[in-house]
Amino acid sequence: MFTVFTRPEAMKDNHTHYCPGCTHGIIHRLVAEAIDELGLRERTVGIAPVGCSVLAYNYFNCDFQEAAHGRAPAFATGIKRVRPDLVVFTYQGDGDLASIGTNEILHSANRGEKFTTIFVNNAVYGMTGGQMAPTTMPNQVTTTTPTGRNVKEVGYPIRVSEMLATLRTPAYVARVAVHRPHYVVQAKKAILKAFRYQVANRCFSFVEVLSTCPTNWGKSPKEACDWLEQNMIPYYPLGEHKLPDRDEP
Amino acid sequence: MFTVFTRPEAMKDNHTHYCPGCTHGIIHRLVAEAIDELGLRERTVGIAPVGCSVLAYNYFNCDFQEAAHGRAPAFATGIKRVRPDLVVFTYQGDGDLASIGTNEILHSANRGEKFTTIFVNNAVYGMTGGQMAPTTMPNQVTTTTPTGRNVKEVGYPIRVSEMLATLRTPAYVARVAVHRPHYVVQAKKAILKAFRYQVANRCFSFVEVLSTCPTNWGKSPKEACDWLEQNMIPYYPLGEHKLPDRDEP
Amino acid sequence: MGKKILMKGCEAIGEAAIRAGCKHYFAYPITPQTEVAEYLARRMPEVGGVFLQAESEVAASNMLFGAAGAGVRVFTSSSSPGISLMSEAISYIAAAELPVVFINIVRSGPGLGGILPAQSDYFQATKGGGHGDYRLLVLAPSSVQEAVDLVMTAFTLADRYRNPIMIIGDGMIGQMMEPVEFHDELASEPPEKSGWATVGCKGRDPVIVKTLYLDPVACHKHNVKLKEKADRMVANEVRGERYNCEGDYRLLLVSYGTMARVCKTAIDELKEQGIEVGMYRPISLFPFPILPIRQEANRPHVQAVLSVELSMGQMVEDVERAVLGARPVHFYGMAGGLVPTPDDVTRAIRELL
Amino acid sequence: MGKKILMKGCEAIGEAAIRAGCKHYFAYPITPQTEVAEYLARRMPEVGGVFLQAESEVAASNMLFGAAGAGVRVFTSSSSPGISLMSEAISYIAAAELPVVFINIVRSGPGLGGILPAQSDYFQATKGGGHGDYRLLVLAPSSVQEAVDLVMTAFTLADRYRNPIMIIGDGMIGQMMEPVEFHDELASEPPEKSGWATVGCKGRDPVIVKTLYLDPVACHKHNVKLKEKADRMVANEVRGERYNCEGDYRLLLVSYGTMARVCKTAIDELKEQGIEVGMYRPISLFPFPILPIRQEANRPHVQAVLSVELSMGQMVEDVERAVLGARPVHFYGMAGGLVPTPDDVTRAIRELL
Amino acid sequence: MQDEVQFAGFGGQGIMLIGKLLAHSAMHEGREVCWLPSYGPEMRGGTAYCTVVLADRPIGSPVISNPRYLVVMNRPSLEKFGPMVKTQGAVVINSSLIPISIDRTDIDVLRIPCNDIAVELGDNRVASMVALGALLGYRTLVDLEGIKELVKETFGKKVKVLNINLLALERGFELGRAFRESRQGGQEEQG
Amino acid sequence: MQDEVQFAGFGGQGIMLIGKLLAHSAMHEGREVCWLPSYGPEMRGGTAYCTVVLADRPIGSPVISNPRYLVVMNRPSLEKFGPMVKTQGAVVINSSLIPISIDRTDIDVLRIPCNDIAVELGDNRVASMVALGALLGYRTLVDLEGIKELVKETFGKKVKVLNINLLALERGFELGRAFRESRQGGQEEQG
Amino acid sequence: MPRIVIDENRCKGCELCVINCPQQILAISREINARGYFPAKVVDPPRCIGCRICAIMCPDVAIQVAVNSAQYSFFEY
Amino acid sequence: MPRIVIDENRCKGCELCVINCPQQILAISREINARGYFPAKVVDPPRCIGCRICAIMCPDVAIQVAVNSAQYSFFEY
Ligand SMILES: Cc1ncc(C[n+]2csc(CCOP(=O)(O)OP(=O)(O)O)c2C)c(N)n1
Ligand SMILES: Cc1ncc(C[n+]2csc(CCOP(=O)(O)OP(=O)(O)O)c2C)c(N)n1
Ligand code: SF4
Ligand code: SF4
Ligand code: SF4
Ligand code: SF4
Ligand code: SF4
Ligand code: SF4
Ligand SMILES: [Mg+2]
Ligand SMILES: [Mg+2]
Repeated sequence: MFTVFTRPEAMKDNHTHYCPGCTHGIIHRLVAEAIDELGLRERTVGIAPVGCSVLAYNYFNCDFQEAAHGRAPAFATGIKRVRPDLVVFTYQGDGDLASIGTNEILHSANRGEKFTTIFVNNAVYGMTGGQMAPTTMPNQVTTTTPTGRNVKEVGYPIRVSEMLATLRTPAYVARVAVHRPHYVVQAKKAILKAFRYQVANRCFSFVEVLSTCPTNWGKSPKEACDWLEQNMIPYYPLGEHKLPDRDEP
Repeated sequence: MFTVFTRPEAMKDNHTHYCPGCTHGIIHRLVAEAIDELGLRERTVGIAPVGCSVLAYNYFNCDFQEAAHGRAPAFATGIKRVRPDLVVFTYQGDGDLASIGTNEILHSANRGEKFTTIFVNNAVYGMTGGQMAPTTMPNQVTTTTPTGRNVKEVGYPIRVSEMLATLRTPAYVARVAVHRPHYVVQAKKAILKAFRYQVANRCFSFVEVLSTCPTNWGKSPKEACDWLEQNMIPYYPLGEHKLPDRDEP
Repeated sequence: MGKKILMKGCEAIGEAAIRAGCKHYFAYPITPQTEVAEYLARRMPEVGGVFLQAESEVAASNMLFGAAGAGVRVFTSSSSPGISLMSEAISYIAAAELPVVFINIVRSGPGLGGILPAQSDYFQATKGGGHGDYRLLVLAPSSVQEAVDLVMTAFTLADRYRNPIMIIGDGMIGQMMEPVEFHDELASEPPEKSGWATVGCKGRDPVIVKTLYLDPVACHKHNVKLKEKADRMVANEVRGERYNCEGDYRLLLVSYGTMARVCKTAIDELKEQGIEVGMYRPISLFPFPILPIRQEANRPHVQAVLSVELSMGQMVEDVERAVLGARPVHFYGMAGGLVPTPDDVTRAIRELL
Repeated sequence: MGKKILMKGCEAIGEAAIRAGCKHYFAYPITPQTEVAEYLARRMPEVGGVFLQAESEVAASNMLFGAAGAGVRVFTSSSSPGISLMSEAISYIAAAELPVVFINIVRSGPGLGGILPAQSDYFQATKGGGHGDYRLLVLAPSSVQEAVDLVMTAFTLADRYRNPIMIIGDGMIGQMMEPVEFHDELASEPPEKSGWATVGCKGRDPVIVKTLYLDPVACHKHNVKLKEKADRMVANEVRGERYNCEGDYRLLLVSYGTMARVCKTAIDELKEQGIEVGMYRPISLFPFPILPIRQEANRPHVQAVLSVELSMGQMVEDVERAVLGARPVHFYGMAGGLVPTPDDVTRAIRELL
Repeated sequence: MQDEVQFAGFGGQGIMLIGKLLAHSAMHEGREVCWLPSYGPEMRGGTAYCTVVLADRPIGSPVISNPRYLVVMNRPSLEKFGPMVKTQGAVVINSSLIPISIDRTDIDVLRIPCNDIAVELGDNRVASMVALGALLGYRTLVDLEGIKELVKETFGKKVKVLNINLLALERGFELGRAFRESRQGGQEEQG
Repeated sequence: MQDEVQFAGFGGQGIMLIGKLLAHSAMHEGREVCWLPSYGPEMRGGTAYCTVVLADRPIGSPVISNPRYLVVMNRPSLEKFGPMVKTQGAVVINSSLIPISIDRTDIDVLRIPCNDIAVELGDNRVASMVALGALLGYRTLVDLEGIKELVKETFGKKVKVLNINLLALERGFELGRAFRESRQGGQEEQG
Repeated sequence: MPRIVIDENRCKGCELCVINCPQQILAISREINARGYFPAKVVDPPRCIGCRICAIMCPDVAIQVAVNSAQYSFFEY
Repeated sequence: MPRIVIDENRCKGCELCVINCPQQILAISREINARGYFPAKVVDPPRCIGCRICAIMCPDVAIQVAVNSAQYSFFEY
């Protein structure tokens, strides 16, 4: 028999602390698989955010740093500038990247830093127990929007990929999802591509992954996947929002 | 005889500390004229940035606060949320708004805060003596890019107006210039419009003004105007980049 | 005076602010005090107030700055790393002489550390995490009830001194539930602020809220003014509690916050065993109760002083300045979220006697 | 050992770092030290190093964090408000035990303050602007030459203790030109770091650079480790200079940085007038030279101690802890960018004698 | 007089709620109370616990490392906290999920199949109520009726849920009381 | 021996440069030196100044409030710093831009039309060189030739600019020396 | 015949494999595991087509898939 | 005839008015002002058309413009 699916080498054999059905786990695995497939494990440095995935280093089998909340892109910039031979990726949540850390991701992208960002958009602050994120959907109930996000009061969700895609500096920017098998397959491709761009020293690469948070959405894992499909996919269109080879004005 | 041009009431009778030919002075006057024309002086609060215009309160004849570097939009948010009856504007340079303070302007715009931002883009850090700004032009020499901005190293200039215009929350976003008389006339209209949107409690309003920095560009005021025309205008297209009434997806 | 209700520290703090007439709150979530925000997200709309989740602590603190400059009562809450991010704004707010209340529900540090109770931000709070010469008035409650009372008092003090006030509680203060009463008589009317607040210049000259003083003489004078204000706080706002200090006790404990409660239990237990230990509990950390502690330490029966903290030794430096060599000053403490039990404290005391 | 060249403090600092083997600099401009960045923008490419202008001080300090975690020598420079914005990262870097050199060319505060020389960030530097229990090793030069030497030494100390080091200079240190020599013998080889630095896990298990310790016992132990490190610094790294302390002087000055130079001139002038005043100049602010100062203060002829600072009184608290009541401790200082002249200091001294 | 109770189990088992009910009703009875949770969802999964202190004078330390009573709903909690219980104290063990017991003779050990009873009553989530009931049946820290009143306030109009909760409390209470009575009998025998 | 010189004028008048030249060449002559500017472009316009201390032993205070020599290129500088000059000191006044003089008899006052001379030489910007020359003609703080060498290094191959600068230095030097000689003569007459 | 192995103790019973298995041959067990979850199990092993979808959807890498011949695959992944 | 007044002491001699005056009737003076600048002046007042362009371009609000009749204006401003 041939084993056609097993834990990638770039993942440690540890149980995760994630809630049942939380798609953080799937995203971890996709990143690890990409690292393995490109043979990068021994020269990769991951940067963990502050968020539910703060303990990512317990699950990835490569060198890791843990950043301050929102600052992973600054870490990655620091590492990549002084050690361009390393492969560096940040793994960040939407509170981390799109709220407190918007400045760092934006300027890293604009400088064209040669690292890869995996941006896990679950429309909520998971770790701190379900507060509104900048990506929280209109009318979505969170602990800090008890009557639902009121767009008249706090605006519409931010589409980070689209925003980064407007920058003139070449980059790879894609949005994917992992709540259905066929999306996972696409997500894997985008992540592989992102790392390839980095390895080729081509550009900054960014993959936004729509993810579920069953716990703070107050839903079962299955319901969470359905909610994501129905609510997030229409607002956050999937696809490649920017390619480094596309000419810009 | 009728006086058809004189100092607006919303400006104090003080000499400015600006360098000769620095267009900060023109922009100040346009804002003051707009405030006067709309009769807002007695309920306006301006927010000064840290930058050459930190002393704006010495020139404007209305209540003022001086923000920490980059944080003027947070100030304005604080004031406007607790005193929606006041008219609030921030006046910010490109180092202030587009570098250290990108997070604050972006999230204020995205929340749809009902204040007005005058964004003075002079492609350099004026106050600290001419370092690179995020808006510095490709190959432009500054004290921190002594051989010219190398876009391969630090990326392309950020077009803030275009970036803010991608946000879903309704807003008024325009880019104008003041280095030639006809541009000044347009600039005045945009600034008036921006304040009108605020007074109508309609949306966040943002006017980017291309401005000269003869001193740090190492040019005479006239040369600076020409340089702006030739280099900045093509990269930073003028016009209204977003209107609150335009429908968004 | 209401009836007692059982409330979680964080929620009681939120409610206390509202009772004190503060209806404006800007903050960014962080454990272990996010419940303040969550409570106010529900409660502020009910009282016509403002709840806004900021994009970061940096933004939140500058929103406070703007709002306080516009003359309203305003506050925030956060925890250690979040307070570090507010350092610049805190220095500015002190410089601009604005009344703002900060609440730090301290977690264990440094860095991301842990989320469990600690008192390791003592230095940051009392010596100024931000740059320049300024002082926060720092108050440290040791029960939910005291937290409520001090929050209400804080707004009065903030207005009186036109100075930022910081309330320091460890994670227990924020997380535990205890019965509380709201003493509405602690609330005060805010003073008239239109003389200096940016409320529009109708009927008067424009006012400017600023911190830049390019002229060194002006800047020096401003610093002298701030120093005089700090001196006034030192003269008028020292707060503290003595416990078991009546008799001829042999050892003086100095401890604050919930750590002081643990010490009380230890003192009670030792008393039963015939060992007398007194305690001074600073309630104001700045101004630090230098004189009362010096006085206690100098009582003839006192052999030594022991500072007990949830840290590796911070307040002990101020205790040394208070005792000034009159008695040996020792330190006992734990960090990282460990809380010494009464037995631990008893053991530490026995080692000194 | 090179020949003397006339250099501005800021540029000399930049060059010293390069000579010390540090080729990585991340920073954000701020007066009065932007010249460090401007110098390195030219110089780093020449030596194959990295100069990067960050988008903010928050970003710069976290770039340092990442780069230091990857095992290279790295430094930044800033001034007071910029350092406040780095508080969170500084706490993290100390927690992660990374060698990073910070240079603070202090300007007058609080808030935006002014750009003129000050020493009002003493508290922030020595007691920790950030949250949690950690200590920076803080060095204060009083001439451009000493700045150069201490910068070079700082990289060695940072590696030795795996701890952030801060060099505190006032605006004069940054702005004045003095002749300097680069003592290349002060440079050291960086130790082997691949055991803990994130350089790829080839041939070993992955390493993790982190500061989160959710288990309170682990977090406590980590704090104990940091405390022991601080204790080692206290034992081994106290630095200071005595001036005119040989004879039977009547008053002990304590002063650091360029302020101490002004004091020297005052001491010289008084000596001509037959008045003997001694001075202890702390070079390490943390560890503070408690014992040497205590020793001097206790010499029989000394009547009083005077702390002279460009602040409203910060180091004086540590002087009090050093003197421990043995002699009265006084303070003299100016803030806001004013620098007392030798005459001013002389006058302050005369008032005490 | 001071009583300390520690409740522990998986997150989601209702640990915090039963602690609060106890604290709340003791307050209504005029006692000093302090409820302290293990807090922070920053760590998913793992063990959740809270301690409740009930006293007749101001409470000193809110941190209780050696409670008199322990209620454990899962195995890791028993292993972690079992050894901490004060001599002469008691532990209520949710035997539905905890196959083991504890090797101490200086405390009372009540093995109550909380989840089994809950499932039997039709709602797995009321297991913690069974445990609380058992504790109160064993030792009358507060009046059961007071707790019931609070439960009524909490679940308000959801009559079905409310009734199951009340039943769970009672079932637990009976088992606790039975244990105490048998134990007293036993002790008498021994004595 | 310690000499202190303060140079002051508008920003852009070359104040910093002449201060540096003086410091630099004193260093070459083996003296201790310290050059301290008024710094910070955070304030546009206004007065720029620097102080240079030259000494034979380590320099104490770099802050000089009462310099022995003052060179002022504009009126506000004279008004601000004129009163500070030490008794027995001297002030070089750029009379082209400063119509007034100073009401002190305890110092030497050299009125030098720096800008007029500079314009005459063909470059308004060398006014400060004239002033520096005048100071050195009046008091040989450093050797003029050393300064000239430095000027050559500074302006390198821009021969025309270099020559005008050297001429400016010399013209100033002559005027300074002439003043000193007349003054000595005068003093002798008085004495 | 393809073989899938579910690591009972890694599984958190989220059902993502169950709902996505095209053959509908997975189900949640009624027995609780050591960490308090009801894990997934294969109810009809012979019908497994080795498509790997269950494994791909598992957030906890609890599923291994082996096949007799690695020559075919349903999709590139 | 329109009349423009240049406040000599506010003027910093930047020439923005000079280069933009459509009538080319402004020039820089050879006399330095109190703040060290060479201010602008009107060299041929009668030719002024009162278009206000000089004032609009002046960063230092140093120019006032008055006209005999306010009835016409070249552009809305
Ligand atoms: C400076 C600072 N502010 C706030 C926090 C608290 N905090 C921890 S994680 C988090 C948000 C996490 O949300 P997100 O980034 O969306 O990640 P998720 O947990 O949803 O994966 C916050 C606010 C912190 N640790 N540090
Ligand atoms: C926290 C902080 N960092 C840096 C500075 C120094 N600083 C003052 S102004 C400025 C940049 C100003 O540039 P810009 O915003 O473009 O304004 P301009 O002067 O060009 O109008 C900087 C970096 C500061 N005052 N505070
Ligand atoms: S809280 Fe949400 S994001 Fe965090 S582990 Fe649980 S489900 Fe995932
Ligand atoms: S430095 Fe530049 S931006 Fe600043 S006042 Fe001068 S010309 Fe204007
Ligand atoms: S491999 Fe495919 S068919 Fe087999 S169990 Fe998994 S999902 Fe079902
Ligand atoms: S997807 Fe994984 S964790 Fe979820 S039920 Fe299936 S095997 Fe278990
Ligand atoms: S008003 Fe018009 S024509 Fe007259 S001076 Fe000004 S620009 Fe020239
Ligand atoms: S535009 Fe104004 S400042 Fe410039 S030269 Fe003309 S009048 Fe003077
Ligand atoms: Mg999230
Ligand atoms: Mg600028």
